[in-house]
Amino acid sequence: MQVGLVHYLTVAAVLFGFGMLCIMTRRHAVGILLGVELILNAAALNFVAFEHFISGGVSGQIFTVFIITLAASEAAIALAIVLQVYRTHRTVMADELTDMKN
Amino acid sequence: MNSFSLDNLQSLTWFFPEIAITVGVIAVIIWDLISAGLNRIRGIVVITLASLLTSGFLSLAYLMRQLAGLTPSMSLFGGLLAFDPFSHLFRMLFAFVAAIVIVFASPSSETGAGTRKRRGAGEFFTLLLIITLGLNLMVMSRNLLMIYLSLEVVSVISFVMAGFKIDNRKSAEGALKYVIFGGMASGIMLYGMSWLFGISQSLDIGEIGNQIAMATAQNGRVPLVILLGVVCMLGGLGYKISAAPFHMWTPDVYEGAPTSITAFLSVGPKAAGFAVLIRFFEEGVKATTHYDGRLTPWAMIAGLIAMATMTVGNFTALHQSNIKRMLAFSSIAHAGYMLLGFCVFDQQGKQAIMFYLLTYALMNLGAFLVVAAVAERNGGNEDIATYNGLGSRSPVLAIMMAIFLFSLTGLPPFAGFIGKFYIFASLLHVGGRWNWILATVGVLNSVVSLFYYARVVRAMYLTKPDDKRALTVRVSWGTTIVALAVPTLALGIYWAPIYDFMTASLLIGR
Amino acid sequence: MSRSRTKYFWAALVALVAVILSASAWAQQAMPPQQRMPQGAVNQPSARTPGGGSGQIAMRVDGEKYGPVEMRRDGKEFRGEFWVANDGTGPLNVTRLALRTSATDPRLPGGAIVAFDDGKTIATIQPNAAKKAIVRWEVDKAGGVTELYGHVIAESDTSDRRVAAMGIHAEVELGGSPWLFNHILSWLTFLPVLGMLAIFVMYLMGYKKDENLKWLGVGLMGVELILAIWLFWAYNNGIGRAAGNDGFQFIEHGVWIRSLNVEYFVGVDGTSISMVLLTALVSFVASIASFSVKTKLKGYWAMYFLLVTGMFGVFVSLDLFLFYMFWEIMLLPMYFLIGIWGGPRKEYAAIKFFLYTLAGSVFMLLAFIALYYNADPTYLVDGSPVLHSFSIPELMRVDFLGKNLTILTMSFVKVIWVVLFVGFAIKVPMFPFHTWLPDAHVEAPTAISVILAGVLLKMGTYGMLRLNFGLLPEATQWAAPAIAVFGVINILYGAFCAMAQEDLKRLVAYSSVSHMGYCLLAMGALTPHGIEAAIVQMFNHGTITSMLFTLVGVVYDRAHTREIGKFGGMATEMPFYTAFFGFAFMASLGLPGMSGFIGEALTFVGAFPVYPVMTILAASGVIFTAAYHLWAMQRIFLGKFREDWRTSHALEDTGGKFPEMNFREAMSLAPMAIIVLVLGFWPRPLLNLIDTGVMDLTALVNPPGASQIAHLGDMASKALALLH
Amino acid sequence: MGESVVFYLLAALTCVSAGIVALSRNIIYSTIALLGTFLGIAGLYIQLSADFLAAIQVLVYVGGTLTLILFAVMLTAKIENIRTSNTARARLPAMAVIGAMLLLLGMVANSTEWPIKIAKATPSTAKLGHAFLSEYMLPFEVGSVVLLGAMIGAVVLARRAVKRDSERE
Repeated sequence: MQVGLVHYLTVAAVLFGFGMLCIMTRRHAVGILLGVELILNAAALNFVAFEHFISGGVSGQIFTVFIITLAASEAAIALAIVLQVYRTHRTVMADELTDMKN
Repeated sequence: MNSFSLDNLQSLTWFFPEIAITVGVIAVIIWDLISAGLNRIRGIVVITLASLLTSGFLSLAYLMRQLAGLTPSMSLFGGLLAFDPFSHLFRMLFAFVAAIVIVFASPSSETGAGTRKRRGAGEFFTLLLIITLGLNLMVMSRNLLMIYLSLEVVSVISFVMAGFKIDNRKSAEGALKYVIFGGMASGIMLYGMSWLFGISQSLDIGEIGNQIAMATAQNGRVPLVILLGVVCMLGGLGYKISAAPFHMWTPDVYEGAPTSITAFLSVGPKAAGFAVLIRFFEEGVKATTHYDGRLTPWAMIAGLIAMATMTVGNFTALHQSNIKRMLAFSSIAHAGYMLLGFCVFDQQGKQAIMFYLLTYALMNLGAFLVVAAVAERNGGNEDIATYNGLGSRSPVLAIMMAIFLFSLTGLPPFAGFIGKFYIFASLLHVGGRWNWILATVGVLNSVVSLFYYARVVRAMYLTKPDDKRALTVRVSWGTTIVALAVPTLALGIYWAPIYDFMTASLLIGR
Repeated sequence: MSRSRTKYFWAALVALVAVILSASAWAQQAMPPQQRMPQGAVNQPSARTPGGGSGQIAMRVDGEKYGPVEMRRDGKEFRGEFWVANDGTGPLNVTRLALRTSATDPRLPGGAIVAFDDGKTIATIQPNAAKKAIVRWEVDKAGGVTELYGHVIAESDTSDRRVAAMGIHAEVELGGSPWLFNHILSWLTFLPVLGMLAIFVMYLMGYKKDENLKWLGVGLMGVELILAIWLFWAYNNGIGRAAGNDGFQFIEHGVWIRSLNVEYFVGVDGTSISMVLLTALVSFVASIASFSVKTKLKGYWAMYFLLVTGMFGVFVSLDLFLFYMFWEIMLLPMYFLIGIWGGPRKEYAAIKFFLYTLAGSVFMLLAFIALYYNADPTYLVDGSPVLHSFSIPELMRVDFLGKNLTILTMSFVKVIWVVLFVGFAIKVPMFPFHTWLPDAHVEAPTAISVILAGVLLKMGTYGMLRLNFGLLPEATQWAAPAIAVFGVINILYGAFCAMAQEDLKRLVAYSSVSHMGYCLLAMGALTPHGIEAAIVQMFNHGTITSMLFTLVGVVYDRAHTREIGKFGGMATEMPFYTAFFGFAFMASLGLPGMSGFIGEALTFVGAFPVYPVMTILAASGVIFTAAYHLWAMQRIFLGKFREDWRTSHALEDTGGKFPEMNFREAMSLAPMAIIVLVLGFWPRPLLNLIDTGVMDLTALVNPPGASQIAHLGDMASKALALLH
Repeated sequence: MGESVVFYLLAALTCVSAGIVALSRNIIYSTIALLGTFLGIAGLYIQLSADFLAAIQVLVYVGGTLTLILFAVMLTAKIENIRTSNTARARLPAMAVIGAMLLLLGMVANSTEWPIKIAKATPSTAKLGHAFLSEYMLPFEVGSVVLLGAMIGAVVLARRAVKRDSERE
């Protein structure tokens, strides 16, 4: 079977699914952030695949470049915050951070 | 594409508000490095205020030019950004909000500017300016890439701002939750964008709109893939306006962040989120309430989100004891009211949202300012119990707070009532069963909201103070509070000029 | 906050107001003119034929687009002129220039005519030319009407058949001081706000002698009362709807928010005039009763003034938006007045009152918006055309039933009617929405109880008459039996509850519930007598219940308790007080010769032909009413005086004796007592005042059959005459 | 045919390592597995004729982001309980939800008629370079603003911690 668009979309969808699973089930803050990275990669793969198979041009790839860049900067901030949290709470388990409750 | 689409160089002429802010950013960084002592902080405040005011007035100038018909609406940078009255109006609002927050933040110790060593002040104001730049870009974006980028500018900096307090458990915790939710929301939004890109082969939202309209006309209904893409995008934007079910970060972040940042986050990004939402649904989805006599999925989804947002916000706010947290939930509820206006997808709804945003900016900033002033004198304690007897301890502050709270409730003769009135009027103007249900839920919610706003009023006036000493407030804060309360009252009595001005300006240019 | 800083705030405030005002002015200047089109306005016609061009009609006064034409007095006649212009490219034939009125719907008082300056009502106008038109009004032919608000319309034969309108306005100067008397309703409404501002200024200037504020309060309320009495004197009770101006007098009418078609529109007619009088009276009396308030006086009086403004505003406003604003404005001061200066459970009572009323009124707001969007196209007072309107007289003309609208698949008129009714019923308060009332009354300070019972409750019934009856007469007919049923329930339930009360104030509160039931029953009958009875009962209950609450306050000030069981034999202690109390109670239970009787008797007369069974039930309520009144009186005043009072803590200052009523307290009771007595024997002035209004209202909700029409006026006045 | 095989291998690498990221009980394994995902996607990018992207995917993600994440893990995890460092909760309901979501996504992807026009696989680096300096100039600049902001932000968040002890005195 010829590898086509749908194959790539499927890979991206699986990545997206695993990413969501991470976010929904993980307790470790970094674990959740790994899930976010997976989702971002899923979206990026989608963009490149769509560009390759459908639209042509460069806009899809450009978008992906920005996704990668911003993911990196976001990760930097996120990890700095994780360290802050670890310093103040001595834990990074998301469900143990309960200073503020309704 | 637009007939007035300027290339990169030509666009610079119409990009001065943003350039002013960028120059401000650089100037603040340099000044922060070369000066010391009190001069450092003074200089920084002056530079930031100057760049914001320049930005605001330039936007006003552009707006006046456009209203006078001297400059047409056009696209900048080859179609990436829109240059239309709609964006000018929002840019003015952002300049105003950011300027207020700067006045607010400069003597505050939470941000570092008010401490003895003034550590972190330079960074604080730099970041505030960068967020404002991001907000400006958000409201101008008419391209998925620019929407994503500008949203990310705002998000990334907001994460930092939320965690700005040194070694503060709540601040760090709030920031972490913010980052997690923010990352997830932008991821989901990107995923949705990629589907939209796939179906329309373009990042330009106008082009996407054409494709969606075509596909809808062909199928007789909205194709599933488009629905999926748009719903995913709603996730990202809903997170920015803290609409349910993407609101979970809001209370923690608002409670943990420095109060000035809370005030900013509750107004600026929310307004920008609404601007993007409106522009995307008008240009990119071409949404209407009814199609072929049936309710469109857009009206359905937006209505459901609006109802959920209001209800969650109001009912959770009922049993909060921390005032910042309570106001956080109230800001969620207000996003819900504004979404009601969004549900009708027409000019009147837009006007209602815009007017509501203005009044909301006034009263919410004011309320947070009072919170900051009271908390500062109570050693950072933000409990509602600290408001006991405020009416006798600081009459002016208490009256202003009462004005803001009643305005937030939506009682005449305060501006909040007029905002709500326009929202409900826009719903009933379109009419139909769904809108009547939405309006009914809306007014019920507004009754519920009285409970928790009145709790603060009760604490201020009906409860005896625990501490009888007078509570003083800095002159700069006091003046700002009054400056926000006066229009809150005045706009409730005579709002015609402002409303008409907004009506004239709320054109999304193509 | 320190004094010097307060000065900064004051300065900031003034500066800001100035900035905002100038910015608004500037913003309006800067706006391109076409953007100023009112919401829903009929747009400029684009129907220009491609060939020769066509005319486009426009009206201007002194070069301005918006009127109204201010007519000037010239001997016996008012005269005003304006221009009919042609803004189009071709010639314009004005086919008719006329006043906007008709025989069946007389919007204007008689005696007005309009024509072009050549005396004709048709004309041909060339492009970019204008023709002068002159409007005249002979006051003598107007049948006593002293003002005129209306429109001149001009029709043209252009393809779009556009009708242009120009507002006209003429007013006889009243009392030699038009700045005061021609704006009497605005003065009545906003004078208290000035008092509030005065208090604010005093606060800023550091004025400390708060006790003197009561003189400001009494003085201001006295001025209000004098103005109201002048209003009563100047009100022409012969003017009904048919006489023009929709039967309203002392109208002030101007555009407030053009983009929303909201107008500042106030006026009084037979329905509202008595309520305005009552408000002035009760707020004067309550201001005297307020002397017993000793704490936070600046706040108290500021809130009191705001409350008075809200009350007047509700009764005079003729624009739904304005009405709603005033309706809600009242809530805030009431919340604070009960919550700060109230009794032990004040917070609970205050928030309960607030929430009940707000819950009713937010739905009312939706109803108002729905009415607005379903109104017919009309003109604002300045002649600008609008698609929708908030104006109550305009909405009264709209046939909502005939539009066959639905809300959530239910009939529009019924839903709106029910929503409005519930909103007002909460205020009345009607069973089952009454539970806020006893709490609010018991906790509120005396003066506020007086206002609450004397005026606020009447807003509910007034709202029903003005809006439910006025705007949705068909739905009123549909629901009339239900109103009556609720009225009877109120009467009986209130009376039974009152019997069970130990707290004197609670007893009076429940008696209010019972008495307001008479209004509902009378209203539900839809007969002229019924509606008249409702208004009379509203007025009388206002006066009587004010007395009752003042009296309760008097004894509470002395004994610090209101428990009926703790008293006894008070007649010997305070004979003068006992006399007053007996008088008020007799009036309240409806003893003939006092005004309470008139209301009840009229109610029965009005309701009996329509609801015989219910009326009999209600009449049996009179027995219970008498029972609890007399029983309470007996327990308090007769029997043996309890000697433990002699040593009670409450009477320490007076050596164990109950001091007799003082002059101030007597003064706060005397006006009401006189009115109760006078109206009891000679209700003619009150009835005269409201007769025409009642007839107009009856004609709306109870349209006579074809055979009756010719005799309606005669028959009704005969019927009324029988009563008086 | 060879291309297909390569695709399936890469897809398998990507998905399996993503699965490990999502399901492993050890945070270190999860993090390392992310490397596989990133590399797999880089490979897929090459297949999609996005060679430049593949390069920066490796450079930025593997070289930058992943290293950062590893640092964060090392600095925050307690080494003694590393085996159970990455516990999860409510996995079953989440899997059910996500399964349903994936089904929906698959259905949509399959049922939509994509207007496919396969272009020749050409290197795109030069085109990207041109685009960045013409059409996408502004996003490029905005991207640099984000990076500036992130840099300042990271400094703000980190510096405070370092200086905290000396400030206390």
